[in-house]
Amino acid sequence: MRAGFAAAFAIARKDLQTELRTRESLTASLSFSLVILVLFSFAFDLGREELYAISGGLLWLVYSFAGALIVNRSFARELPNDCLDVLVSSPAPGWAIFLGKTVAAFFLLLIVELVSLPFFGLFYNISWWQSPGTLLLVIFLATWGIAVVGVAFSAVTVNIRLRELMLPVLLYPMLIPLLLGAIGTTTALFTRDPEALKSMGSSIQLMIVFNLIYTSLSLYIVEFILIV
Amino acid sequence: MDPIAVANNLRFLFYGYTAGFLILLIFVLTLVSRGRKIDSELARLKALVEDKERPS
Amino acid sequence: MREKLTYALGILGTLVMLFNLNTIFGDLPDEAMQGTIFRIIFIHVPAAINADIFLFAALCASVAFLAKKNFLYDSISVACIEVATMLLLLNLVTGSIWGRNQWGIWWAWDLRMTSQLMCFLLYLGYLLVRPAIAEPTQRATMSAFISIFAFADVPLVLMAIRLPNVKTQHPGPVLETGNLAPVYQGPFALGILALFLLGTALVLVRLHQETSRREIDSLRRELHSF
Amino acid sequence: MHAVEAENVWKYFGDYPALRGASLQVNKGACLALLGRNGAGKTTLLRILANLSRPGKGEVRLLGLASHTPEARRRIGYLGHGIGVYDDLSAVENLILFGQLLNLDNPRETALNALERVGLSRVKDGLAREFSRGMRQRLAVARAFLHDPELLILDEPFTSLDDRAVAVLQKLLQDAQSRGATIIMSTHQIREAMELATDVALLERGKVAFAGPQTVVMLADPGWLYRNHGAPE
Repeated sequence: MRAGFAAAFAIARKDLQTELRTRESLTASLSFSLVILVLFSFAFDLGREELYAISGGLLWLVYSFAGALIVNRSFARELPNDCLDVLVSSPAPGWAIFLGKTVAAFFLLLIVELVSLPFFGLFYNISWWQSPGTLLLVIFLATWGIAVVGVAFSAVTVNIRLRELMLPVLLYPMLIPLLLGAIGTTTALFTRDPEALKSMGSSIQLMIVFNLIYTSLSLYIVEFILIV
Repeated sequence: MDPIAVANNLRFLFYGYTAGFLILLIFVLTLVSRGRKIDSELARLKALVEDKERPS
Repeated sequence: MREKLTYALGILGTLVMLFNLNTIFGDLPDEAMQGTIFRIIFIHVPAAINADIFLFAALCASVAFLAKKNFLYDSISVACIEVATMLLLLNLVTGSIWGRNQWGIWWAWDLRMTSQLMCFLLYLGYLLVRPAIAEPTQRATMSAFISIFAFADVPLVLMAIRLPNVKTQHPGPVLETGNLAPVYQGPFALGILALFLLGTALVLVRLHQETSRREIDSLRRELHSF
Repeated sequence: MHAVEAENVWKYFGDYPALRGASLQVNKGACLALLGRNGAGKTTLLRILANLSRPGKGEVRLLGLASHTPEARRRIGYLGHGIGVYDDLSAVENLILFGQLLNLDNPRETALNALERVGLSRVKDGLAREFSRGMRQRLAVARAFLHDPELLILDEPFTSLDDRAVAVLQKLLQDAQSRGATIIMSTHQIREAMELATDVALLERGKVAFAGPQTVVMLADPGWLYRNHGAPE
């Protein structure tokens, strides 16, 4: 168990290190999310009220697009030189490999999100900093969910044709419950609507349940898909 | 209920059942055509393998 | 034997369906509120119920495949999911037509419709990804994984769309609450049975095709090896 | 106790059996050359031994342990077709990472020692991406031998190596043999394999057609094995 966590930590550090060195998916994801933010501002011509009403949806649409780009690289990064074979044949258990990669994807996505958040506020004139603690909690929960399901599907799709297209096809429908929860809470936090703020608890509960189910399910099943 | 609504209802009922059975029918037809394709492919490959295993 | 069973199930299903249609259109009284259009529920609801039955069967088969690595389970899983996805589409389309008549709109983002659409999309993803995986063992393993993930998502979708800001228009459930008048119960049950028999026949057909396809895969390998 | 015991191993790709009841015993300290034509199942068998693939039927024990246990995997070294090092990590970072995965006590020191052994100390901080082909291969060899494994599983180790890497690999294999490690390597280049091998096994159509100690006859006439134990062409 302890050896597993050590291996997971080593893999997470390796993923972050190589990604920060090459910035392959990080720059792509970051610039993509900024482009979408700009595009949306052209697409919708909205008043202040309406903008606040869709703000949560807007933000999480951008984040989930960025997330797909990040997790797509997660297992694909192991393809050159057959590095995945070496990871799998090492004593590190499957769940440790998965956990390490998920933690790395989580932090990478978090970087993209935290950088693009001020731009979101700037472009759309939305005051997002009113309850930073709760917002951060929501971002943490939803980002973990995207990372877990995304990395799991990254492992599933790593060897298939049209990987870049197949991953979103699987990922987005699967993320709907999580995104619905995240959008609801985020909108409530931006609009400060007392009704919505009161009902935020059930959304957060839903996200926690989602994360618990998929984290445990993935950790348990991943051994079966890594070693076919 | 007024007669227009009744006629309307009947029309949509017809649409509903037609659409339902059409979906079933299309599914069955694609299944059949796919089955044919698979069968012919199987026969072709079996012949190829037999050809290969025959000592030449 | 298998072929006979398939035909028997198919014919039996069709007969039950025809008998049932005769009752539905011939003998049943109109429902007080909706008029004649209510008759759509005899195909709309059975489709949904049967879809859920087949999806559950696919889940069990997927778990069994991961545990036992027997390709029969993989074939059962894909056959069931394909039939279930077709039934979900049938359910969505008939529901949409009913909604156009009763609500005046084709689509409302309400609880049951949304959840059903998500369910449909999830399994559509499964069916799209499957052919993209070339190696049969890998294909079967990944498919089992996706099927388990998708099934776990369904209760969550149900929870998600019950969040306070989602409204509902769909009629309440008729089965659990006993709101279905006794005259309608017989045809309703027969509707479920008919689609179940037909669906099982289609699953059997699909199962046979999947076996042939595996044979094709192995013949191809045979040709390329040695 | 054998170093490797594979009992009636079957592996299916779909319905197609790539391995059809392959059984193999390798004594401790032996160096087995696994021969066979392309498609006979060499890579499949080695991948099962390295726990990269699960057998459909049958049982595999390595060093007396079930092959999928971390204890067994900690004691094997695997070198497959790919070199298995990260292009964007430096040589020493690569080896430290694998040392951590192997749960070594002192990954850094072990990594530096391993680089010394393959002659890469001077470029230890260079990224693997910037290495020449031969240097990358030596790094891969260092990775496989990092923890002085008791069992080495090498899939076609000599095929794409340059002269210097071959020399390094042969030196390391001899060292491993002298400290009592067991080696299994697949190859279809018989001459090369015979130099190091003590034992020979021949895979034909997913079955072990012959297994036994290497003899003078085989050394003198590499085609002998195929003619006498292989399936007809």
